[in-house]
Amino acid sequence: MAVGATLVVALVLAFLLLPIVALIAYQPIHELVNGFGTRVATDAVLVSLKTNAIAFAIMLALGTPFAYILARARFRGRSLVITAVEVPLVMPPAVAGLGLLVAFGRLGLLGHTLKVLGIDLAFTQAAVVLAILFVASPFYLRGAIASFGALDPTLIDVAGTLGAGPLRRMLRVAVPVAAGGLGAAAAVAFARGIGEFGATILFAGSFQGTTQTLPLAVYSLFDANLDQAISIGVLLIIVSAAILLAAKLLARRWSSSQSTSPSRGDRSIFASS
Amino acid sequence: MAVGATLVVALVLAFLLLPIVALIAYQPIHELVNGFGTRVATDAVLVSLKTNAIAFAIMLALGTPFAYILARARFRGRSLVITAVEVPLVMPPAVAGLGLLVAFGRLGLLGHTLKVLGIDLAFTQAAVVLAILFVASPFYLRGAIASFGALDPTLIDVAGTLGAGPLRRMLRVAVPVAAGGLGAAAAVAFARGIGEFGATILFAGSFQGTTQTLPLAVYSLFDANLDQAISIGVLLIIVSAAILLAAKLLARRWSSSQSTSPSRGDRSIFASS
Amino acid sequence: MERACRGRIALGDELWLDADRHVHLVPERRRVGYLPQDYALFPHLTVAGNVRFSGRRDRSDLLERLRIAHLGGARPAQLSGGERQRVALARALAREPRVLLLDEPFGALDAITRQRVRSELAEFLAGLGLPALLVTHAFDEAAFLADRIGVLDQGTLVQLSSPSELIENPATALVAELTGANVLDGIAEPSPAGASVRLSGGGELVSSTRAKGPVQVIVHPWALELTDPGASALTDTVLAVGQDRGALVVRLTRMTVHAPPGLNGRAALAAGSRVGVRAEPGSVRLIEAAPPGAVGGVGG
Amino acid sequence: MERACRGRIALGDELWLDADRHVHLVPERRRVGYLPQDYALFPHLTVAGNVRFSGRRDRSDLLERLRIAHLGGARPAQLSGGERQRVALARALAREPRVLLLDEPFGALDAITRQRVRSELAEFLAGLGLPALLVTHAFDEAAFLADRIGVLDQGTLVQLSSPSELIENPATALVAELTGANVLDGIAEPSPAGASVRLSGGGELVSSTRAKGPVQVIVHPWALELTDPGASALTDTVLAVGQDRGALVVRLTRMTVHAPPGLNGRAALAAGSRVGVRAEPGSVRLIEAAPPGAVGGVGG
Amino acid sequence: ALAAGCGSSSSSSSASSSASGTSSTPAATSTAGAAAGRLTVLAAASLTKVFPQIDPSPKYTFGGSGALETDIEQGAPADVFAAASPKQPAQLYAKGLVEKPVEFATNTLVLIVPKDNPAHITSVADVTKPGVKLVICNATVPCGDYARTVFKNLGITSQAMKNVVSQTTDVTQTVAEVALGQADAGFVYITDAKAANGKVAVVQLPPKAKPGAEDFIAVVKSGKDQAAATAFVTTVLSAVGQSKLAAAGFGKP
Ligand SMILES: Nc1ncnc2c1ncn2[C@@H]1O[C@H](COP(=O)(O)OP(=O)(O)OP(=O)(O)O)[C@@H](O)[C@H]1O
Ligand SMILES: Nc1ncnc2c1ncn2[C@@H]1O[C@H](COP(=O)(O)OP(=O)(O)OP(=O)(O)O)[C@@H](O)[C@H]1O
Ligand SMILES: [Mg+2]
Ligand SMILES: [Mg+2]
Repeated sequence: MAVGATLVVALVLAFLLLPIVALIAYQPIHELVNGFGTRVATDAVLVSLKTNAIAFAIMLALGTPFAYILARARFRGRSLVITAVEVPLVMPPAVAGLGLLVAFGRLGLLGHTLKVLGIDLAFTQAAVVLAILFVASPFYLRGAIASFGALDPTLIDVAGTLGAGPLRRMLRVAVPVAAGGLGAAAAVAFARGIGEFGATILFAGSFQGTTQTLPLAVYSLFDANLDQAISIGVLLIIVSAAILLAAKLLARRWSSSQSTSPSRGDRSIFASS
Repeated sequence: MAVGATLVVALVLAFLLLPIVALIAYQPIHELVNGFGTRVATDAVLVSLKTNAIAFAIMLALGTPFAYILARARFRGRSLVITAVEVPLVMPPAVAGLGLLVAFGRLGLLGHTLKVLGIDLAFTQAAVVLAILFVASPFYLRGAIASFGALDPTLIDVAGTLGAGPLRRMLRVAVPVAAGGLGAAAAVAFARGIGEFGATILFAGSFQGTTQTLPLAVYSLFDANLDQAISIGVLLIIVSAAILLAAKLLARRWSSSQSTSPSRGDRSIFASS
Repeated sequence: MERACRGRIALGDELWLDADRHVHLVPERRRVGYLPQDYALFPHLTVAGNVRFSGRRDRSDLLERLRIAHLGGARPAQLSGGERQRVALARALAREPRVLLLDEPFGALDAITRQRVRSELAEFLAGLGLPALLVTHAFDEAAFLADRIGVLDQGTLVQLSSPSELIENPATALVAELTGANVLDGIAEPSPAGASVRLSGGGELVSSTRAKGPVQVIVHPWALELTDPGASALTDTVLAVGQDRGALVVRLTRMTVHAPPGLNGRAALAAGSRVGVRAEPGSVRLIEAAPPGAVGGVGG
Repeated sequence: MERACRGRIALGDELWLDADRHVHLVPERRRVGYLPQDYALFPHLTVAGNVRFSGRRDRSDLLERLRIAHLGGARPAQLSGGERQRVALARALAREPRVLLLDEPFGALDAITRQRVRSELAEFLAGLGLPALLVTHAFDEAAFLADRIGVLDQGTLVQLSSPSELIENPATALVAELTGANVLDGIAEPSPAGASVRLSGGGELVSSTRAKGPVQVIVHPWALELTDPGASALTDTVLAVGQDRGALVVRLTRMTVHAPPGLNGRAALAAGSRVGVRAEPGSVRLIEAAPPGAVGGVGG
Repeated sequence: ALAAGCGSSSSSSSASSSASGTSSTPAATSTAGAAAGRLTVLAAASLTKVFPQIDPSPKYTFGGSGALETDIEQGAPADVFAAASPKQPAQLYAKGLVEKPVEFATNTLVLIVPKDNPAHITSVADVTKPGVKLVICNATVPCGDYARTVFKNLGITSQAMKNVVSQTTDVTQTVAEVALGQADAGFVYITDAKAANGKVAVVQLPPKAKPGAEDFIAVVKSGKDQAAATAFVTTVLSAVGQSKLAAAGFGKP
């Protein structure tokens, strides 16, 4: 089995890493790095970071209580609601973009309402944020519901007996205790959001400096300048892997500050009695 | 809080469901259903089901032992390997497709090797399968590593003392006990795979009946017949939601057959002594 | 104002628990100090943070009284079981409760720690003057800590009395068993002294209680005496001999007998040897046998 | 061929455990019957499936001997704690092991179930003739089941002897405490009868052991007697009075005393009243006090 | 070559014969022909509807001309290649992969607006009105290149580019944005506008601004059935073929 095990691990790793290695090796390293500094690239990095940060903040702010409520509430149709959260997961990005267009576009279901409210999403960064939210947040919601569901309910009950109201129970107990699972779910959602292409280009368009995120920049450069497109693709991988890794290290430091050696023994009772 | 909670749930649900509702409501229901029966649609359903089924089988067959080994082994660089599994998560599909091309394409890193071996992936269903594998399997691997990691190691140790070798310990104990978490991870990976577009079109092309999956069919119909494109998009949503729901019901039946009433009491000792 | 209540919750007994939860746990306005079964300390907060949770003030006075002041900065994962228990108690007391609810406060502790912590808690509660409700499976724990013990069987309160009353006058066989008594089935015949009981496995015991018909015989191991097989109307076979506290614990097929340490020469009590058993009629209690099909099981 | 070993693993003690694991658990070829601490039944298999795991044959004979034949089709989640323990035992025995390793087999059980299952296991093991190694925190459990008990402190075997030897001649204060003894600090002065010990909290006890200098006094609660405060060289204050088995458990500030049930009129032993304590010199054992800084803690 | 492949593939949008299943073209007609011996035709997306009307029997793959060019270079199975421009067939001919290309039709760039025309655009000059949301293709895609030529020809480059809110990677996205009303106007081929099923209105460009687009067809050398491939080309060039093309909005070669 040891040989078989090594083989399986090597095979899977090779398959997952080879495309990344090939992208990095595609052009001389100095050209790769040059590509990072172009105007398209820097504009796209800024747009990507900004829109993803906003979408991420909204996702956390609304998605966290949503998941908390769903995980703890027991009501008829609960599992239907959870399936509703999962359906956007299966939509290909282009269909998601179409869906957003026919729902929130100018001629969409809510188009008239939005117009009356003076809101025009067409080709704005707000549309990019909505697109990212729509494709990425189900990944967070699904994971967060599971994490909150796995929480020891006694912790929440005890917080109640200690006088904490529902909001405080969520923010001061449930969220910090479930932080590990929430973080993992948020990381997957972040990954999905930062790479989002299909829904964004349909719903928000692609305009450098406004709506052109990193993936859109990669795409728009495919024809004109493949080397640069690959550069930006690699940049995207580096940026997001760095963010993921940083988040992971922060989480590890945080959790290790929580539990060190398994126990301290009971010596103190002796010492003080 | 009750009002706030209802509001949050309603808002999030509305946002997630409105695009789906809008897609379904976009055209009269009979035209929607007509679209399901066209040749493009049926061809694409078949291609999608076949390629996803194969990719899914490979993912389970190789990914499961991979995740099991990674979850249990403790070696230097283990967390680097896990990060390597996560990096493909952040790649936008188009970049993933590009990576696959420069890695496994005719002119890619392995192109010559594959040619010598008589393997030509270009425009074959095998290429579609690889594309789906590359974008979807990291979702499975990540979840499966976590599920196996959460397993009570005593169960595996006990199986060892009962004479089970490593393979039997995995297949007869670890997999069935971790089935819940593995199922959830597989569901997300399935969702990602069935909706996969960008990597497939770059790496495998879009040939009806061969490599044109449902998402590619939707895209190909955008300018020729938007109504039909939306029809197929809705069909895709229905097919995959049905598969997800069926899997969920199966899992629930399975798990409820495992644990019924919490305990039977100890009466039997009395009765027989 | 019960000081303690011995809870024995049979499975499937959701209503009592449900009702209990609704009364004690859910409403954050009720001033109940709750010490959950596994302490449920907030793992992300320090000891001081846990105790501070219910208010703004640092309760170093409480930490000191419970001798955990030096642990203020530690996280729950770093604490021993006994320390955890005291932190949970400090946290519950910081709420300034009107009543304490302790759910199996020693369930998660090993034997030595349990013994110490139990004494500490008894001492502390005595000094506190706060009514407390203790839920436990262990009779000795309840007897050690409580003024009054309520026994729940399948969700029904079968007896509520002082510890010694439970031992001396158990209302049901379950209660007797909880207190450590042997429970034997038999048929009672009235006799001048009370009743003579033919045990279902053979042999006879005499009780000073008057009874007739099917009964359950209740007799504590320390009220039984070992004799020569011929010297007693009740004989049994030795299964095993153990040691507990100052006594020998002799397990027979149908009952357990505590013998004085003087019998320590184990050879005389080798497994398989037959012994006689006798008891003072006054220490043999009889209760009517439960009708068939009645509640007889004991929840896990 | 030890029949049982009382394991007390101090925290941070990875080496012993590591070594233990490597010797007993990992290799699937060694024929060790392992009963893990929490039974670790395979949740996805039925009782019969669990027992069948190590071979192809249905072991209905084993199920019957352990009286779980009627549960063959049940899943572990449906079983009571005692039933689970027996299924785990059947599973381990189905492997046809040459030695049994039982890790705290009663740790997960409540008091009543524990008592029953313990007796059943003792009986079963006696009939099996298989060497067994039992790891437990509870002295009474070990004393009940084992021929020989090894005490581990911080990973070191401090004593390996019969249960009664552990009670009568504990090697360390920890061993004494495990057997339920009071441990008091004091300074010994040789006297004609042995030694007279000035206790650090005041008062004096006489021992038949010869000693001089700092000692630890070991005396069991059942070897102590309560007297009038004036009638004894050692006085203490009552903290609480409990009830256990046939005896009163009187907790004083420095020690615990078992009093005969005759003293049951609790008013005489109200918390706060002063009492005298005396003991037969022969039952007061002395051991040299551990040098400062030596291993003194007890793992959780 | 790889560069071209990746780039053009990105804009590939393929739809087979039956993809054009409007009410006038029942899906059943596309099933003709035995699967094994069917001719494989790679054709520009703009031909999606008309080619199956000319000959329903081949197996079609429609996509961006550049993408199809790369597909042929990469060894995709193909007998005939029909492109929306002379460039790609010429490049393949130069590499010896196809027979000499022949021009078989011309196409026309038009301005499309949503059916209800919210920005009230009636001529190409209106795209410079402030606030108009205009969508064009990337400069690297022929339709984007042509749109810029139109601006240059009319001398409105700077005003028009100010109104561009998105540059799509292919013409399908432009059609979708306008058809769903998200954009006020976009530049596509007349044949795309016709295919959009009445969801868009067409604004013709003045003749002087109109860039010409020529469609070329060629037999692929690696194809399995050269004779059938040549016969297909002949059918397209025949009177019947030409009339079908004209009906779909194509111009004469
Ligand atoms: N509100 C509830 N609804 C349904 N089932 C419940 C509810 N509360 C508890 N249970 C179930 O009832 C059973 C008894 O739970 P409970 O917590 O009362 O046990 P307990 O009597 O405290 O036992 P233990 O001694 O193990 O603590 C458990 O199987 C639990 O899952
Ligand atoms: N191989 C190992 N490497 C590192 N730490 C370990 C290892 N095995 C156990 N530990 C740690 O050592 C501590 C003692 O574990 P162990 O299972 O020996 O406890 P134990 O003595 O059986 O206690 P308990 O009475 O609770 O069962 C635990 O904190 C555990 O996490
Ligand atoms: Mg409980
Ligand atoms: Mg252990």
